[in-house]
Amino acid sequence: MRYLPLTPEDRAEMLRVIGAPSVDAFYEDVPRTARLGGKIDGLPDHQGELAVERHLSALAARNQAASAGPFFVGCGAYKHHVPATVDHIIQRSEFLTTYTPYQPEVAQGTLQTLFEFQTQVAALTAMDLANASMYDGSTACAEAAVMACRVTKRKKVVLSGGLHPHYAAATKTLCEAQGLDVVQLPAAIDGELELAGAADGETACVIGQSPNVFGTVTDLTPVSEAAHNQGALLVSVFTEAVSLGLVTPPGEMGADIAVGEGQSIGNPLTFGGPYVGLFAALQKLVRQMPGRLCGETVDADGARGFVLTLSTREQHIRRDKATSNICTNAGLCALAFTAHMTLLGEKGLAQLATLNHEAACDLADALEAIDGVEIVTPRFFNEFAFKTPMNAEAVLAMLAERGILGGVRASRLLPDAHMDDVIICAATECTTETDIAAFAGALKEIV
Amino acid sequence: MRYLPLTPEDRAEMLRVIGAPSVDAFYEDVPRTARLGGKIDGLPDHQGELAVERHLSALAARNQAASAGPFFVGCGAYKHHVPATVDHIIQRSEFLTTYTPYQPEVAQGTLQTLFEFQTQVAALTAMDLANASMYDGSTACAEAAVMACRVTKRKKVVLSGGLHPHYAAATKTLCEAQGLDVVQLPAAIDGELELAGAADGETACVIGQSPNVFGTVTDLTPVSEAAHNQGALLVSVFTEAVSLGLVTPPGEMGADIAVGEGQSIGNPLTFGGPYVGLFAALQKLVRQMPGRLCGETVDADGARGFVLTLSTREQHIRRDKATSNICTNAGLCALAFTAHMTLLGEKGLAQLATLNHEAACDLADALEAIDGVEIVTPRFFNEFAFKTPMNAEAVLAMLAERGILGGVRASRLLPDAHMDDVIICAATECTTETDIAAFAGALKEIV
Amino acid sequence: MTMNNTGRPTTPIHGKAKTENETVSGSRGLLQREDLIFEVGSPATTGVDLPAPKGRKTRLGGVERRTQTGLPGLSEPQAVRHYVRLSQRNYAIDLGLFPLGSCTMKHNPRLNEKLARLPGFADIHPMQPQATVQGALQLIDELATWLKTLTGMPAVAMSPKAGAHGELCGMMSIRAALIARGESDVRKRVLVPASAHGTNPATAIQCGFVVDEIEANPDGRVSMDQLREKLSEPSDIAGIMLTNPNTCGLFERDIKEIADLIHDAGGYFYCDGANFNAIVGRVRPGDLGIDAMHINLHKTFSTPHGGGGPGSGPTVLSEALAPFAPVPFIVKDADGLYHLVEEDRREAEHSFGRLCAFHGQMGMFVRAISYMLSHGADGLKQAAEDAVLNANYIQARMRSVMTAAFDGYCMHEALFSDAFVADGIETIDIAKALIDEGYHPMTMYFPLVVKGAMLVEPTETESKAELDRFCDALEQVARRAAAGDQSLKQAPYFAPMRRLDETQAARKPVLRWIPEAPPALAAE
Amino acid sequence: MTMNNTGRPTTPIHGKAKTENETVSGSRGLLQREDLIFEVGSPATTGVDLPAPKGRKTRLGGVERRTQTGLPGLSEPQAVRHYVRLSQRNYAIDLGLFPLGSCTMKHNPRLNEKLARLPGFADIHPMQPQATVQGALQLIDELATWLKTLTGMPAVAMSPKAGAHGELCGMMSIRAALIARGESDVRKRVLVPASAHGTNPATAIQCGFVVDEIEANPDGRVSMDQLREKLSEPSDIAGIMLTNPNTCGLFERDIKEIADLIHDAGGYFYCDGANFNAIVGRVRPGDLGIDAMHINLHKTFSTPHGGGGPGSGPTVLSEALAPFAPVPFIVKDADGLYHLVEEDRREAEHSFGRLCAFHGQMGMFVRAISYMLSHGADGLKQAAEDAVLNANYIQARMRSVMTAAFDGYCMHEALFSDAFVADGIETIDIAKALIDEGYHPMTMYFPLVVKGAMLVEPTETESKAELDRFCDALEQVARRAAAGDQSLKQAPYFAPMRRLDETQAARKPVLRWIPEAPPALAAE
Ligand SMILES: Cc1ncc(COP(=O)(O)O)c(C=O)c1O
Ligand SMILES: Cc1ncc(COP(=O)(O)O)c(C=O)c1O
Repeated sequence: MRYLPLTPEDRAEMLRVIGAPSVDAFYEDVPRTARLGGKIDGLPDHQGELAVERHLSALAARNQAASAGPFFVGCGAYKHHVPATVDHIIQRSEFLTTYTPYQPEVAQGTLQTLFEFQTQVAALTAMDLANASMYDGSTACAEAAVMACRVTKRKKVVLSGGLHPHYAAATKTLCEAQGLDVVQLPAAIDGELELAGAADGETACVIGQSPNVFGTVTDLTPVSEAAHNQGALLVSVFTEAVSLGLVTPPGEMGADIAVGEGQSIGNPLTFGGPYVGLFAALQKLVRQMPGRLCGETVDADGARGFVLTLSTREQHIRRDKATSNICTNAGLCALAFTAHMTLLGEKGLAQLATLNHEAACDLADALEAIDGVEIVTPRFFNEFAFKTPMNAEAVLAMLAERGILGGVRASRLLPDAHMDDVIICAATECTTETDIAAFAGALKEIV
Repeated sequence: MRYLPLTPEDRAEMLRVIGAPSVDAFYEDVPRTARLGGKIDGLPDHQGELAVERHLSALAARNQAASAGPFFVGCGAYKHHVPATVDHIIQRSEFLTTYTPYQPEVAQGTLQTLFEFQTQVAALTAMDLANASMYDGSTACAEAAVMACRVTKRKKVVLSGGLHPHYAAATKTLCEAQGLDVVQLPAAIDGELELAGAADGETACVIGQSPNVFGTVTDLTPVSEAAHNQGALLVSVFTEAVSLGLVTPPGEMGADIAVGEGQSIGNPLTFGGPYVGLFAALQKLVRQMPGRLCGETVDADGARGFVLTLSTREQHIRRDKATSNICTNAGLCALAFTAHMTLLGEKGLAQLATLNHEAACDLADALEAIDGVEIVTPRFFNEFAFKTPMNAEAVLAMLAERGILGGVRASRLLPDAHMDDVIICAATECTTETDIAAFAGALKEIV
Repeated sequence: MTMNNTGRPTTPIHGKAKTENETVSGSRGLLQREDLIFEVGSPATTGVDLPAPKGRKTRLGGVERRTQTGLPGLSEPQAVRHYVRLSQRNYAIDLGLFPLGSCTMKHNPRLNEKLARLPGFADIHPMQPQATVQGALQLIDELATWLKTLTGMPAVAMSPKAGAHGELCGMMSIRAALIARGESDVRKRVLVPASAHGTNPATAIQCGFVVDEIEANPDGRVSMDQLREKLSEPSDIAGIMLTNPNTCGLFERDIKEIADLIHDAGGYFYCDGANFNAIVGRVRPGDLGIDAMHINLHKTFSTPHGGGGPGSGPTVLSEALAPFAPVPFIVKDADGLYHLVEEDRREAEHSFGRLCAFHGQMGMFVRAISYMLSHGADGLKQAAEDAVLNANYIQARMRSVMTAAFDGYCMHEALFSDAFVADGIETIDIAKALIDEGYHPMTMYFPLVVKGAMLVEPTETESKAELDRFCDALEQVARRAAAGDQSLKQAPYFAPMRRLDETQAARKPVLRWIPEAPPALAAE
Repeated sequence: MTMNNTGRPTTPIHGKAKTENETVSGSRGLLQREDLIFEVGSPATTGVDLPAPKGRKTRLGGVERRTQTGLPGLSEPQAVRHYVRLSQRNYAIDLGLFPLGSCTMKHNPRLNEKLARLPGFADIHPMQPQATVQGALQLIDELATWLKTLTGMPAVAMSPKAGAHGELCGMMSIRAALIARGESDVRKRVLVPASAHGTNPATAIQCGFVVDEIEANPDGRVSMDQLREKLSEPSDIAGIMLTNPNTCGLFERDIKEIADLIHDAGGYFYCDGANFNAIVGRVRPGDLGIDAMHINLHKTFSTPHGGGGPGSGPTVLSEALAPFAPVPFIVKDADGLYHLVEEDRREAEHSFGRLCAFHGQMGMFVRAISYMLSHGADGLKQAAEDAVLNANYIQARMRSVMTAAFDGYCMHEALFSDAFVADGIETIDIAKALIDEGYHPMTMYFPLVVKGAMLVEPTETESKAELDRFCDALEQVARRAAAGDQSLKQAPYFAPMRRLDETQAARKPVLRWIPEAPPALAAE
């Protein structure tokens, strides 16, 4: 077996040194009745690279890749171009095959990039500081909710009607397990500001999203003011990190905690994961933050270096007193994020964001021109919802038959919202005028 | 422009330091009449990654990849599976973006792998030693011919009728330029032994190939004996390096110089290049060898290390007295070769060679069963020639229409050999039983 | 796994050993100096070329960014160098043995990286029509089948994003089961051995349980007496969280009895599967009475650890817990097509809900199935045996110079205490000295039940030669530690950096770059 | 480019500076010891898994291998480590400035690596039906168009595999032209400046010409007086091989006159285009009277140098030489389809024949066209100007401490002599000291026309900050050299190895591994 260096001779010699008759000796503590003789059945024996590659390539061939045709699917994951350099960097053995940087003297590569990542995320969100990543945007959102409850010592969490339904669900799951109350405002395309009225004296935090799941961008400043008046926090969510180049960021709207999905920068779609959760907060909340933090220090020679710090918040030190149970996070995806962001810089991100917005505007123009089609998102960045005269599921199926992936039906995310005729679609820098023409043309035929 | 780090401010500041009014000052030696104003026209301006990728992907999509269907094309380049590890290794920045190892203190990575490569090539060919690579098999063959003339101080080179016609042509080109006489024996499927009779007192070397271009394997021992009796050398050629795992290697047949193509081990087809020329010889000929040689030595601390050596043979030292004009060779392809060979080892190579041979035997069985089809290669490794009742070009075209790449027509390589009905086809470890069935089935329909 | 679990960060002896002959460039031979991107680049430049925007009027309704990020953009050559240079300051599996106990740092095959990048996997969207991702759904289903077969469990939840997330999944399932039994308010006590990984108690708390710690026996296993005692009044027992093989590298030989006791007490048995690598193919957790167990694909099944993730923690469930599994999950229809169940209703009416967005760590799934297919049933079993053999070999070779924490054979990792170490020398000094010898240290100060613990897990992908080289180095460092060699206290000497000051980092945290850090940004 | 052209290999001062505190493992911190594969692995093992052969009877007719290779097979984890460890003993562009004069070591974009690996390029066979490779033929045709346009030349031969191979192509074309004129037997003399790269004279000889060396002027250019003199009796003149910009980093300002003189003498003008990077977009060789010029795609157009290749040397040809171009070449038919001319007959009746198998370095073509499209006409010109600006900046900054070989501006590389260096210190000591500062040395002892030459080519992909850091380091090393600092003679101190003994390597060559080298294998 190509991955196993020991030879039969090695094994015999090692058993001799150990003084064990055979490897079975090592398994003597296994209850007799539970010991397996021979191999586990129902599974094939080992195979060479070529065979494995053939099988998995065949499976891959049964999926329609985003680049294979006109593509407009969004709702929390976005098709962007990632520079080839980024993939080269994350495949460096020294980044790919190392562990969490517990031994800083031989992990400065990982640590310095984390420090740069934290700085980039803080700057993008316009917050004081950020952690070294969470699993993804949805789990970051859930952690933000419970953190807000710890900070405020309150138990009520209010979710906007535009928060990504998966984020809302993940948040409910975690909160309810901890005996916290979650109030979900009814699904609304342009309802983020309703959070302002929803905060009361029991409220730990209100959670709003901009751009929200329908693509609507909202200045949440009124919400943060209302929340703060009630002693509650604003958790500001985003699922499209590229929007931070153009749209008002959480820190400019008075957010206390900003969480979001970082996939759009540096990471491929990969059917939903692995992604990278971004988590930023105000300085004063730092000791309540979940996840790892990388900080600057010096070594014995006085040279600048970086280490993981404030770990007294974490499970491996504080165990049942920890702020979260997270251990492994999204290291390599964070590296991809920071590498792509390092190439973009402020200038590149602003330009990229503008291209995304213009592509979406062009798409909106093209779809609006079709009668029966109505854009229902009032203000948007690179994603919006539209109404079709037909059932959305049927429309998307017919588009798919034509090789066009036209977006997500609202009913898939919100089965109870009575939005069976609503499609949410996104455009990015990868969207060409031909793609838009193909989409509009096909949609016209269908409806 | 993403590859250019200088900012306009940098440029201005640097010109100031230099004391030059503008970059034009640096081009003052260019004859006025030849100076270009503005940009060269007829060429587009710079483009982003996405645009470049789209254009080249579109071109790539207009080629039929070997893995896309049943594939049997050989004749000097072979479709083999290369382990993913090999590509990872050659993409390491430290191997990919470094130069020829002129500064050994900071090039031990390259140098040690070259030393290992030389040892592997010598062992595979069963020769005393090998150099650090040539451009490809055909240029290695040409260099071997002129080297033989230097060694023997004779001017006549005899080429077998089974030598790959491109190798023969490259050899003629170089020899004739140097006023050497090249005798080409008539194309023959099983004619390597005719070299024995062709060597006379003027002959510097005879050049035979096994497996030859028709796939025929031949023990060239009688040829080397005859040549040596005449004071001539045997240059033994191979184009399929995998055959060395199963077929009699040059060193076992009394070859003085062994040259061949190394593509089959570690390197993709890539439409013919870059490949890696293998060049091995007897110890006593070392000072007449072309190309680079890596040798063992010690550093100031007495530690083992490696350096380029015997460079007094080379152009950069000996200029017009050099054994060859080669400078840049096939370094990274040699690294791919040695990395793949390091994974295979003797055991893996023998097994790989056997699988290739068995696939070819199965293919031969299937084609032989078709009436009108006749296998004309008497003894073969993984490639053989067969006669069809129809014109070979037509047959191949019809196969291609069915998505099957059935081999090479002899007439493409040997327009004058009156072999219009001969097809040369190869099978490897990548050839499946389904591929063979598809080929035989289609051929049956066609002829 | 975790470092310095004592919570006492290291403070180096400062300025004692300044490296002489400095260079002008700040580099030393091949080791390149590299500053922060903020010191290298400027916000005015960028390393990407994008078409110029058309400048059409926006539809943002004025919700626009007002402040600047000030983030630099590096040209591509600068960016490549930045990361390549930094990478060379990392230790990695590809450089040598990485004996972090409990982390299973094994070889990461490049085939898996290649396949995970096929457009058919890397370039598909989680919300595109399910008819257009049948290959992806089938792959997840195939992986699920492997996991269920290897563990002997009837169900598996695929969405957990790492081990700790899998723990959350398992404990949420238990909570849901208790709710279904109407006992969730009373059954809140979860037994957790003192040797448990920090994520176990942390997870229990995250799910609203209370943690009741059980001691370990002198032989490194759960104290059955104490367990019985804690179960004497079982009405409030929710369950137990036990790692097996446990964090001492030992198999809990009473595991079936433990399972029976817990079940009799009306509780459920959560098994932390982080150490599954030791027993794959030799025993199935399903035969041991386990109700839930997470599997770290990034340990047992070789998906790269990436310097801290991403991971993937599929969680197998017993018949008792299966109905409460989270959404989404995949169902194969009669017509052979696959579909996703995404809502906790109908087919998933008892599901405790959703753990995260979308369908789990697809990128890790591709790598894991590629690893499994490559090994096959035969190879996986051999891998487990070799992992255990390698650990026992190290234990046997080190016994004479170091203090093995327990007698007898170990499983996949060898645990030592600092008993053999002279006063004034600590486990961490041994760790840092190993760095000079070219090794990443073992897990230090964990598990807590052993003083100055050193937990060594070589994994099966080490050759005997590598093991011997490591043992020779460790042996000599151990002798120096036993002899009280004070030079250990300043190790490492040969690493890119000397020992780092964690105390200072925590006292005045600087968590982001700022031209010069205003005190405002140091945490109070 | 070439090192130590004096042919006097280095012999270090031995054992003077043994590095103290050795480790047990042989590694030092992150720098891992790594032995030869023959010492690591065994022939009995393999790192690949292949299906078992069926064992069917062979059709080899007994022509089978009798001896064993004895070559080891390393398991995949061992193999990966072997190469990753070794890689870290290399310097590379991705680590820092690589100022090898005449080598144009510029950034290698990863986009190009990605695109060259598309199955549509990497997985196509040179002999498959041309109808199935139209995209590949079009790509080669597009690249040819770029090259012809940038050089202003009417034709280009794409098959040469590197610069020297391109020289062969050009000189073969000249030879063929002379044959066509019936003058090949008389016209055998080729003028080659003393400053020429070694491949120029070597190539001339390979093509059966005789080399007649011309001196350089004090200003580093061809001596026109001597040129006229050599052309006074022109009947045997075949042509001239001239590098422009030349190997002193200067533009041959009399180039048009040189061309005229050669042409009047009945000869042809071969231009070595290795330094084309300096002038792309500023001047077209076609406007200078050149008949043939090779282009190193692996220099000017950024295809990676790979530690010694592969390269690619397309060679542009004038109207006079175009008919004699080698096969194969590509023709676009009326129907827009492309076909290959593979035989030197019909369409190619005057072709001098074939240089090598197949159609050239396709893998490099993809990378080069990707580079060109990315830069565009505007970017390529900017790149040339930045390359020249960077070189002049270094020259300007170093003038005060080093001896610039010539007055005035340089083109893409700055040349210094060792005049400023104290007795007993040599160019090579400066080179080795730069290694300690984290840099690959510049080209040493070339061109030969300058004593102790140091040729510095930064390329355009260096930032001003990197240039300044390099200049600061070089400045200090230069001052030490001027002051006669003897410690330079033992440099490098911080590299993975100390100075290596090239003399011993050449005296008793050990060119392959053998258990212990029998004297038989040391060359007499
Ligand atoms: C015993 C044990 N349990 C749980 C975990 C947590 O797994 P993860 O880091 O994937 O969340 C770890 C990982 O370090 C572990 O070692
Ligand atoms: C001036 C000059 N001419 C020719 C060559 C030879 O090019 P190649 O190494 O690609 O054969 C070189 C490369 O070093 C060179 O610098």
